[in-house]
Amino acid sequence: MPWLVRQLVRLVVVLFCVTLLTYTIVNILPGDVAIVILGNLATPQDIAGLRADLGLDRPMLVRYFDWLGSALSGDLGRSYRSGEPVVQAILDRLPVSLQLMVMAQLIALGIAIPVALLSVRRPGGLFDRISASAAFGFLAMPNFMLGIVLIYLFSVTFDLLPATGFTPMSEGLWDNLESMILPSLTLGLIEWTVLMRVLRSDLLTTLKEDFILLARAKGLPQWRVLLQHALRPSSFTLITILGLNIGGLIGGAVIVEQIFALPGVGRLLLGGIFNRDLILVQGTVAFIAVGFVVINFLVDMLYAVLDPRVRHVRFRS
Amino acid sequence: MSASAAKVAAIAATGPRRRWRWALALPLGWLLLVVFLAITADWIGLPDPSAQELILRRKPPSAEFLLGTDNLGRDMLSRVIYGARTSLIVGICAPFLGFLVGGAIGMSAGYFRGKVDLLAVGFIDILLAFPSLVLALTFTAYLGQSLFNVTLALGILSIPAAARVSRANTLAWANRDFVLAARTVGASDWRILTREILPNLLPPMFAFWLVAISVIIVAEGALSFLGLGIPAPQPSWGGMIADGREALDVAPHTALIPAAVMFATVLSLNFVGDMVRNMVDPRRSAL
Amino acid sequence: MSDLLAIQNLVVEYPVGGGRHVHAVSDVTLSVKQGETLGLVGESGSGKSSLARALLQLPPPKAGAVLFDGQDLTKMRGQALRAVRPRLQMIFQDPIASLNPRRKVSEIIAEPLIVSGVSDAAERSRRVRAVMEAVGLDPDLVWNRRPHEFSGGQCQRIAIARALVLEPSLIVCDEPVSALDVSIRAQIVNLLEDMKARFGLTLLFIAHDLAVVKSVSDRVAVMYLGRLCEVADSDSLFATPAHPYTAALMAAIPVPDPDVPLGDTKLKPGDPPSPLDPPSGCRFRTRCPHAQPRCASDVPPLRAIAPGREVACHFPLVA
Amino acid sequence: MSGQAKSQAPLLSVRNAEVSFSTARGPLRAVDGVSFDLHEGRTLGIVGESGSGKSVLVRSLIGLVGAGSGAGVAGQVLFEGRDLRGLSPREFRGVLGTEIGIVFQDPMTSLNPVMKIGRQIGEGLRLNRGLDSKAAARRAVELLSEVGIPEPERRARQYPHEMSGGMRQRVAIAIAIACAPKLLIADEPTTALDVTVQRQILDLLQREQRQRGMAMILITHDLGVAAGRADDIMVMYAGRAVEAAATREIFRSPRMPYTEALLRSLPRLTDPTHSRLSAIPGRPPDLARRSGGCSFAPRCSYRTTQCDEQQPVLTWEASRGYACFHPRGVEGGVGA
Amino acid sequence: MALFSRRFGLAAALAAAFAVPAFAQAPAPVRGGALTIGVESDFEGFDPIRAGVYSNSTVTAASLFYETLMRLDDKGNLIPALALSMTPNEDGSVWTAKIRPNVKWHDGTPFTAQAVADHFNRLLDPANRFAGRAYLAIEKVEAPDDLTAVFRMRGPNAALPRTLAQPTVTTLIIPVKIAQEKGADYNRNPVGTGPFVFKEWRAADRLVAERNPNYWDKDKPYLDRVTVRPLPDSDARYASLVKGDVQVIWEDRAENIVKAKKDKNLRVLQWVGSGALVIPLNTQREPLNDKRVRQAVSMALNRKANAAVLTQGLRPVYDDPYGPSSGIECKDTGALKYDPAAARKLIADYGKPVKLTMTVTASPRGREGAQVFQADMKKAGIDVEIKPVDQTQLVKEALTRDFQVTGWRIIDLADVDPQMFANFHSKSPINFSGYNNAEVDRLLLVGRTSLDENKRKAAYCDLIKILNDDAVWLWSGSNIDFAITRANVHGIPALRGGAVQVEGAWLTK
Repeated sequence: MPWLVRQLVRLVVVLFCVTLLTYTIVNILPGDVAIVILGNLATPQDIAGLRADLGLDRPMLVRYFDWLGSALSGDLGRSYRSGEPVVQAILDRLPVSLQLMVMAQLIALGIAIPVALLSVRRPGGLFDRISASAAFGFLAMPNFMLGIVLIYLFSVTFDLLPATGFTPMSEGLWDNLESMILPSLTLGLIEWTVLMRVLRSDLLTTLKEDFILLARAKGLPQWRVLLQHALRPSSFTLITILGLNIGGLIGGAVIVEQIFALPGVGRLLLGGIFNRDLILVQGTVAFIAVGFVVINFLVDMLYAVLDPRVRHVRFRS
Repeated sequence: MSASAAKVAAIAATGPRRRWRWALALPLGWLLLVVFLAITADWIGLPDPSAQELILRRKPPSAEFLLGTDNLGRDMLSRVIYGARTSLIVGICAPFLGFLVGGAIGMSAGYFRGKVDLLAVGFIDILLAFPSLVLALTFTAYLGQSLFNVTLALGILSIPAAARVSRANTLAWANRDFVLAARTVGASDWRILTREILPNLLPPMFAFWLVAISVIIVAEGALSFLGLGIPAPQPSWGGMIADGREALDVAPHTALIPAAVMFATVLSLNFVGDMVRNMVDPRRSAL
Repeated sequence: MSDLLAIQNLVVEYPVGGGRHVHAVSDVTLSVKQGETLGLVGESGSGKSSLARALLQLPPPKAGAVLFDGQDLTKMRGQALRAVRPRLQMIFQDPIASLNPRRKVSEIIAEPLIVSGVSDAAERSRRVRAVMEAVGLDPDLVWNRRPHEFSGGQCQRIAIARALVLEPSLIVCDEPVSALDVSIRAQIVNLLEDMKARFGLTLLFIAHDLAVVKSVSDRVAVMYLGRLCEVADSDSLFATPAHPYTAALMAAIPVPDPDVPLGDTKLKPGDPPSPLDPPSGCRFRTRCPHAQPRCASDVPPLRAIAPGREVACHFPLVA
Repeated sequence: MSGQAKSQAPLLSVRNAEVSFSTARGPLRAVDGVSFDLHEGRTLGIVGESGSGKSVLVRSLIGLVGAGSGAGVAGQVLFEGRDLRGLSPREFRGVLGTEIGIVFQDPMTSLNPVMKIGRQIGEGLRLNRGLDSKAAARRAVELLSEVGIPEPERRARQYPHEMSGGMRQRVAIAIAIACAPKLLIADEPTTALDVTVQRQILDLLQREQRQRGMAMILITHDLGVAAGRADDIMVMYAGRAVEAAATREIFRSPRMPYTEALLRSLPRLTDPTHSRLSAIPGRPPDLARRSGGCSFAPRCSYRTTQCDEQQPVLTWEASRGYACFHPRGVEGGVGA
Repeated sequence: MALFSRRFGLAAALAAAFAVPAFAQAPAPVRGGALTIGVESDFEGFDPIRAGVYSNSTVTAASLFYETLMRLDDKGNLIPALALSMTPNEDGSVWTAKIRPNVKWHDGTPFTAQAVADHFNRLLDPANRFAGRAYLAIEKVEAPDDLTAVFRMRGPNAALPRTLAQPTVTTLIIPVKIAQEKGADYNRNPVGTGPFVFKEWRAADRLVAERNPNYWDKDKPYLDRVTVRPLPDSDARYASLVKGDVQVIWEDRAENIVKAKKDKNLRVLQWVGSGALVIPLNTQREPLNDKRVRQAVSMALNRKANAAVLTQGLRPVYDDPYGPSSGIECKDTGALKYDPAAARKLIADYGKPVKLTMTVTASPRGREGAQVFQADMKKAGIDVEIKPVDQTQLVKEALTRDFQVTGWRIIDLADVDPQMFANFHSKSPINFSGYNNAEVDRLLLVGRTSLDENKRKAAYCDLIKILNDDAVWLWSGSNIDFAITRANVHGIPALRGGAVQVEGAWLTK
């Protein structure tokens, strides 16, 4: 399976570059973790001493390869700031981020697919134009604004959902879902716009294909033509965008996590950077990079499921 | 031949163009207005956008302050117009920067294929896998917050998308016979890239760029929210929304006015972008 | 007449992923004499287009030599190759795709002149006008227009003008009329014939339409699945096909005359094999009604059966 | 079957079919007042160049042009005496799925790339004939074998890209005939295929048509194909039917100068090498800028001022029709 | 001396009576229920060495598990906590604390004087680099027996009991032995003597504590469970309170406090502490090394009017950092009056154009303050460029004196000495204004060592006159902490140090 090998090489190279880049970047940021730990009352002597203790006075590359060595053996070290093992910190946050990401994408898809299907029934028609405007409206809505509007609407005014906070699944599935609906909605309501536009445009292309004509010539009703014949071959760009989004969302939902006080990876990363907690940032970034590459690997696999032509080329040795 | 049926259908799809014409006038007019005001802001007698009158903070729209005042008692109209300048500078320049770099990368990847492609795709992968937050924070923390740095950071973030678009389009165009024809007369790679492929790449890139502008304008707002946007007191739409958000119930206009302006602009950009995309649809230009 | 172009043992293969290769052209030797028109016939997958591109070094073939006026193009690189290119031009099947939609007609035709270093703008426009007139385009009407404003036939004229503007010795015409309508096709075929006479061109004329090939070619070569089947002068090839494939090809052409009965197909039923995995021995054997066991084991070499007549068959239809 | 009555009334009767599109450059009439009849069991060849409107015409008859594209469709279409244009969408789909089959030009694009062959064939059967999925699958395999595909069970489980072009077109034919239609429309069925394969596919179409007693509309730009397979031929030029007659008459004694010029411009194997082809000067008109006269007039060597000013209508002379003021081979036609 | 004993004596006597601070005529406490507190940020952890400084969010969480030796009631009186009493020697350089008997750590081991000694000695050990030690006037702590802890001071120190009574990272006593056994994990698994036992801390999400059944004060706590949730977005935090997801929030946005005051379902608690919001000027940098420029800046800034508008009158501005809780009241602070005309004159006098860079945190608060500062300065002809940076960078620039003007906050301490000494003494490593004035140094020493409360007050008042005239730091706001509770929450004491302490809190329906 040379394809699999290629993917692995890709993963390794990306990881190496991303972590090295992170290391460099966090190192050149002004201020360091010693100042953070010792606080605004520290003496310069103390700071120098702590830097030495933490090994921050050694050359950057030496430290990087040290980190890389232990990271390869599965040890991402302990946070300078909290002393918490980095792996543990990430694993604690990951379920939240994953759930947020999955629910947000499901919501986005749940809106995007029907809207796209309905709007290609009559391109340029009333529904199409209204849905396009709605999409651009949500696109223009900053999520920090949308989030607070949703909170006021759904939890303060209608008293339907909790305003903030996260309830783990272990404390009841419904409570868990309740706590995630608003944040996912905030992301999903913005995300669907892009997905809808992409799917709509691909659907329009597909609908010009002869096999759609043939399907109609078989006497299939419009909805059947759309769902069974047009949707699947039109979903490749959608899937690609989805893959990229998912990658971005693992660490990129900071604002939503902040507003809804969700303990996600984004806030962990943000805190890590503000604290100059190199070890934590490094581990998190590496993790996000792995997540990104792996998810896009899965997306590639999904292509094969959706499109037998890809399967054909790839899996027949 | 039956291909003709497809072609006719394609012409048909451009059919309601006359209806489009007035539908296009509105968004185009709005964009022109915004750009005009942003450029001439200094000369149209607006009050200083950073002049404060704290006593008059969060006043609703009135004859004196047409759009009311913000949280520090500054004239919203002036700030919205000066904010247009900031938001447009960031919105236009950042993706432009991204397109310059990403476009070049994507073009080389799509044209040369093979190892160049592998390198370019790897580079894009790295940029994508690298959390954009870290990048934005780094820029603003290390280089300082300024219009230029925010633009640069957002520009870098738009490289992967630009590279993807240009690579995909280059792949499509580089296989066309006219590229082969250029090579049969002995044109160099550089000449083919710049004279044969680039002109065909520009329209789809332009359409995409229009959409990217709206995305970046919103993204600048997110940076402002995290405190990483354009430094105060220079107004930007995103920053104004972020500032106004906390008084959503007592002075909703402080958030809603910039939000409405941003909405109208994003809507217009996308409409115009759609039009450009329709006009340059290869299916139609092949007619 | 001497050989202007000699293709020797040309091999073109390209990968399609999974470690597999398309055997597009396998060991083809062929020559084109100064001033003649060589027709190259074959169905899709026969490798005729691959052959054309390989001889123009776009990209260079995997193996073999391409002698143009005595120089081996496959050994040339960079500047040297670019210097020869103007003498070897190409016309493509899809006239619209072969013209850059974003450039003006005058720019498209002038492009080869710019590339080959004609720096005087006046000189360039003089030559562009001249060649436009030669192919039947009114320079004043077309000068500033773009390709999409023209029909397929007009576009093909523009493409021919572009090929001619450098005054080449050899033009490879890759299905130049296949995409054109019947009523336009004859115009372009006639134009090519006129241009050949006027500029003393040598043509390699590739097509799948035997009738068109017959009407323009002095000699015809037939390809099947990357190999040459038969090379002969036009009249004798069509009068008495020696290779069973040539015969089958001729039998398959629908004749525009309702009174001509549909004859025998001269083929075993079944589809052409894939160039990914061509049959052993004679590649036509899987569809050949005359196939013998020997055809599966031995590759039939291209051999002369009469003066100027070569065939690659163990059991040719003409002795 | 009350064959008597039906063999007299045409299976398909089209009157004044029109299709127009609105474009940036104004309205474009792609099909302009075409009428024809097709009787059970007959093959009508519709011949024309690209842009002549032959595909658009036929697709508009069965509702595949129009919906959603902003096209204007007019005229009367009677199928077995029923006006197709007056049917509800549901009724119309019923007719489409069961009574009319269609085969497109390029089997590469006319088959759904992501759906298994067997399902694509069985789909219409399940929907229109009410077969359950098992029965539909069984029937699909039978159909595959009928259209000459070896190992039909295995092929039914494959995707289109795993087959050769000829094979795919056989599948497309299997889909078209699955519900035993009375009318088969073949829209350039062999244009995308090699000549050697073209022969097999045309043979298959003809065989199926005869066995099932279907009527067939064969759309082609290749006069050779039409000559060998059609009973009658309708020649289209610039959206209009310019000549209609039995096949032999078209080829032996064309009335319309366009038909005549077209036939003459074909290169033939019997001609000697380097013989100059007789080309038709000029090119087809821009449909968005029709003149008031005969569309072919600018290219016609028999053109008179009448041709420029007046549009000839398709007139019938015995069993054949032509739209020309100066028909060939008719008394008073030439040089009148 | 007399002062201490008087105050302390009174406090000790009334200890029992004041154990529950009377919040008007509240109903009698009810046992049971769970309370959720929304705070601003996540917690640094609970090992002082690692945490360095506690944010007010962390203090809120830490005071669930830990306790101070003494406590202050809402009137400012000392009451016993882990210590039953604290007595000074003659000159106040040695303090002896009697430790409360029968107190146990949450793990069941007994709380002894040795633990007190260990706690403070660990913080004082330079090897541990505890940042706050610069503020501690303690030399070392000894434990002659299980119930006696002896504090040896660096010199006479009047303020120790009060200093130790305010919950901070130094005064909340942790079990050093357990902390050392657990190592790095202790930071996240606090064990203390306090009213609640640590149950769970899900980082960035919530910290859960349950009633300590073995708490030494048998009636308390009333609540069964307390959850502290970091809710960083202030609007979302407020919405959570209105919705009822949380019952108490810490808050500092005037908009929300004003709203809450009008909401009958909510109650606003506020506490005016010592300390202040300040704008330090770097006296070592051009052009601020010139007194005229500093004075001009001081006179150009319309502190009171700005605060009145921006905080909607919630946060009055004083002319010193002492605050009502410090007990220091100066008749004359020598503050320069708002006078942009005079400021312009001073700048003209200075002769060169003045351009300043103000380094602030990249937060809404920082941005707002900086813009107001900038606008005021502009009226006096001073150009200000705003440089937003993150907190870490701000601290670094302050410590390395790599700034001109910045925004800062002096935290609420029970006694002003540590802050004032650290910030203005010329030898202090964290005097980041680089201020050097022998008279100020002398006065600071008087304030630290004098046992005469009046002399101390006088010294601090003299000090503030010099500082104000020299315009070293500008006092831009008082240090007021706000919390908003649902109306059914009772028994939350003064928000000392910004901490919401719920040991005595209870819920009604």
